[in-house]
Amino acid sequence: MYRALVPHVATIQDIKDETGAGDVKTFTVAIDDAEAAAGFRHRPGQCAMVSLFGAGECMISITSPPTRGPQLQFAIKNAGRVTGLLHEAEPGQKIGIRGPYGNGFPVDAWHGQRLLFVGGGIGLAPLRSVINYCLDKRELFGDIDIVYGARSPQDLCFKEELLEVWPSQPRTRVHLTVDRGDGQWQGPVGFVPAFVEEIRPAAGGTIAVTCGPPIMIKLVLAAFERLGFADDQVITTLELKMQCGVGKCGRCNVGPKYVCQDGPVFSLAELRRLPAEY
Amino acid sequence: MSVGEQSWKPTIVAFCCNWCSYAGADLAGTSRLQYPATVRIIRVPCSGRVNPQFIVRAFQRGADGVLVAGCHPGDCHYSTGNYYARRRFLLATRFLEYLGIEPGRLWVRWISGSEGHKFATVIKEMSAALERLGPNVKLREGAL
Amino acid sequence: MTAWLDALRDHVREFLSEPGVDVFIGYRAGRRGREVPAFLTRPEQASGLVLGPAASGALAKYVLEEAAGTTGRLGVLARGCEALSLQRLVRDLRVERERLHVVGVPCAGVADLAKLEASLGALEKVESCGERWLVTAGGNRHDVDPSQFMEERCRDCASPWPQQCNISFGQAVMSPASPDYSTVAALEALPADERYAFWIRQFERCLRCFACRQVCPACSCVECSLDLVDPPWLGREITVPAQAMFHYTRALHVAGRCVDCGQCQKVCPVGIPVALLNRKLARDIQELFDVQNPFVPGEIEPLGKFRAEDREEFM
Amino acid sequence: MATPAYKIDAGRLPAVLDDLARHRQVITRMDRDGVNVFARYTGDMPSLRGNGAVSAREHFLPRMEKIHGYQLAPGEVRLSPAGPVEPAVLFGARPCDLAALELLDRVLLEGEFLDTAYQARRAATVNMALACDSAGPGCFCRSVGVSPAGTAGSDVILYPSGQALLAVATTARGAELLESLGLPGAAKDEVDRAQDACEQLVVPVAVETGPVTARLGQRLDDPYWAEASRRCLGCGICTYICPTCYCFAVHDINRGSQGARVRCWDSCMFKDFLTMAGGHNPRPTRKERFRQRFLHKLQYYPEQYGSPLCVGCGRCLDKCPAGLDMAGVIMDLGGGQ
Repeated sequence: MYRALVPHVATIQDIKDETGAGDVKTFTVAIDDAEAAAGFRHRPGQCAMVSLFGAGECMISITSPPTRGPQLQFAIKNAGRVTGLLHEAEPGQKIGIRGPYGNGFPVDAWHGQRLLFVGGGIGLAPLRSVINYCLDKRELFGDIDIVYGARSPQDLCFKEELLEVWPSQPRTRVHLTVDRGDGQWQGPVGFVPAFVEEIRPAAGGTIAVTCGPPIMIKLVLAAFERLGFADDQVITTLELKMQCGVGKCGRCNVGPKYVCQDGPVFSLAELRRLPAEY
Repeated sequence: MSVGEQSWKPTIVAFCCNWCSYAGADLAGTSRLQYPATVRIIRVPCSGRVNPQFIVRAFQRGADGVLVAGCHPGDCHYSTGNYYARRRFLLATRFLEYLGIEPGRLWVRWISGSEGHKFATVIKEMSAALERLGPNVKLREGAL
Repeated sequence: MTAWLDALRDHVREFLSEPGVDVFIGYRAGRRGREVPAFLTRPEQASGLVLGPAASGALAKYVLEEAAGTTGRLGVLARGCEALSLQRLVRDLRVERERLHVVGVPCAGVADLAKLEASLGALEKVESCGERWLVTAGGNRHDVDPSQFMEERCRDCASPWPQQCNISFGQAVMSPASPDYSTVAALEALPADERYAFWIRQFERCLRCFACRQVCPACSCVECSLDLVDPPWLGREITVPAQAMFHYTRALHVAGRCVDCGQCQKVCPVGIPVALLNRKLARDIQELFDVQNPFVPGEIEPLGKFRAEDREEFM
Repeated sequence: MATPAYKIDAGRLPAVLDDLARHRQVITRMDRDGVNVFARYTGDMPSLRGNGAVSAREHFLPRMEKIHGYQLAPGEVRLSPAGPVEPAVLFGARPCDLAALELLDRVLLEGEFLDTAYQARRAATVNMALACDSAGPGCFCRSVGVSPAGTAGSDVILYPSGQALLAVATTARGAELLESLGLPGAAKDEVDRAQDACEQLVVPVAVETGPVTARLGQRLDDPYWAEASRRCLGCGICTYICPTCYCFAVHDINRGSQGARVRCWDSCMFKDFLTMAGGHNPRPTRKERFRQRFLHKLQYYPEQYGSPLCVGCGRCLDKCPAGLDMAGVIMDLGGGQ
């Protein structure tokens, strides 16, 4: 039996509709077996294989930080067959969880640095894990700037944290933008990459982390370059189709690197050495 | 669970067109005509909707026989769907036999909405014929 | 050396000099005695064109990829089966006939290279010479009888001479034969259980590599039902019922459109007699629907039309 | 002390196979409708000429393998383990196929997450290799460091000598197995002659991978990939017959309220191998997929493990419908004639 591919049975504890439109839901999940739950220790930025028995598996980033209890959270966009069926699930449903997989963010190397997080849409999910981790260990890190954009005010994920929790933390600023406003929206309107340049974050002593749709990442990376960030100061994540999560099925490689094991977190310096097959 | 030889009854999957054959089956029911209860009816818009893949899928999932039932030629609700179906199942019937499925596992019949009696008769005849053939094991999915 | 080859090269050279021409698909010499598909884009490449018994005969399907996203004209070298394959793609609206420049050439059968290698050793060259083949293998030259080493599918070829070409070269070498349905008939004569055992034994070897589909000129769907995950008609499972579903579906989907090029069976890496499925359907189509030649693409294919008086033998 | 050698006369082969099959399954090569396949020995004579149409890896990495079963009930799911692995003897695989196992071991049996199913089959299988005294038309094993008499991955090596097979153990468990069979001994000079004949065997195709691997890193945008892949049909033959390909997919198969999660072979040559929900595909055309397969074998794997991911079995040379094969690509890229 291929033990690494056998998931832990877990129970959905809570489901939260993030956008009101039902396209992104955050699932709070507990692994049933107490020993397995205690043994599941992830680093921020790592992923897990979430499965519905009978439908299949998909790799989802763990959006809860390791600093907050044994329950795991996954913010999942309804994008395909398995995620579509997950969206139909209700609390109490049994699912499969295996992992954690991947390298996660190199948070230990960030001590004393200023942090700039730039996210778009569902791309905030992996960032949320590392943001909350850093806030839970606030004294280890410098100033934190969180830049986030979504298509509309309604599409902003994790609204409570964005609007209330994070802005009230020490030395922490949240900058929000939307592609299109609505009647109530008072904040900036525009795309994330241009918005980052308007904010003009200082490059010196700063780690810039970005995650979002591929086109946004591409433009944000260009913006970082114009702002004077060096390649090794810039961190992003890759998303490829994955099946095993353990570096064996031969699928998610970008050049010699397997995203499930060597990624999903890469510095821009590392990415530049890889073929652009992602 | 064990099923004795005596009590075995063939499972029939019947693809019935919405406009004629399904109405025929309905009429058989409302007329309280007796026919074997082992038939599983799947309503389709037209016999022309029945993809030959449906037949093999039914055998894979446990059917002992498959019935495709549609409107009589000339009576199709969509004018010609059953004519195309007729060609398709002329070919598919022979092809299934070529693959080694016994003749008599796939039946095609025209049953109109007023032919409740015919529906019941076809199911009775088919059931009896399948009982003589015995359970189908060919193409059957096994345990994993 | 074939007499018309120079004339063919000259013609292709001219064709490639014309404006609006994208590519000419033919064969060039490969290694180990092979002749492999070649995609010529410049006139000077025409001198590298070859066509011998080692050319495998599956050029038509390349038209799909070559025509995608471009608008220019495409030249294709075509023997009988390749010409039929091109007609198939045109009838199925996969490429406009006007974009194709079909260059017909005669065929005297394709060599079964594995068989040649098994008896003569590593191949260096296979040439046509009159009615014989000259084979250089294992350092020696052999004069061989084509009928001994011809691909099985070529033995009863009904269309060795290409039809509906823009131009053709050479003269017919083989006369058309009638498809030999004796293997189909022999299988039909078996009891159902033996027939089932025969096919299951074949299907069990299937790797699901999809080579039979990929090479088939009648399999040109943009999205293949066999790839669908939802609903999983085939899915990924590899069990006998799934293998049977695969072959049953593939054969029925090309029924009435198969041109009997035999490539599906030729490319199968595990020797499944795929064409035997196609031929059964073709023979029944001929018999049931009064189709004269079931392998020649017609205006509307036999399963796309009907007659009110069609038989009802299943009643 | 010299390793003892044993002799299996042609007439004795069935008895030896029956003996072996008494305590374990015997996987050997059989003729099925003219196709040489690896299959379980059930008393019919094996067909040991040439090589299997599909490589021996399918014994270690089956086409479909259960990961776990599941049973669903409202609010409940029960997982059941896959069945145990049977002890086996693999009889008559060629040195190339067994050398491939050592290449696969590095991927599947190293790192944080071992492929425990493969590991169990490796451990449960005694490999009796059959050295080659004749070469197939596409063989190029010597070019990738495999010998027709190579013992990598084997527990026993069998040298053909006339109609007989001479058996020499290459591992302790191979020695134990041979000893248990009660075979007559083979004379040393006969074994030496038979071994020499295999070791001296000339294989028909020769390439040089070294220079190609060194150069590939700079050749991602080489027009070669676009040109060569034009004739690729996009089928999976090369990946499925290959002894060193190991890609798989994970899939759930339902049977009503129960089913199994399985892994089955998959191919990087298929369009949907990497197509994500939403349609994005990082390797959208045949060019990228074709390039991926060859870069994996000739660049990515060698960079990590020091040798190409190829054992020169020649199957792709024989079977690719478009004449696009490993040796040809190496030569096209400057590694030989």
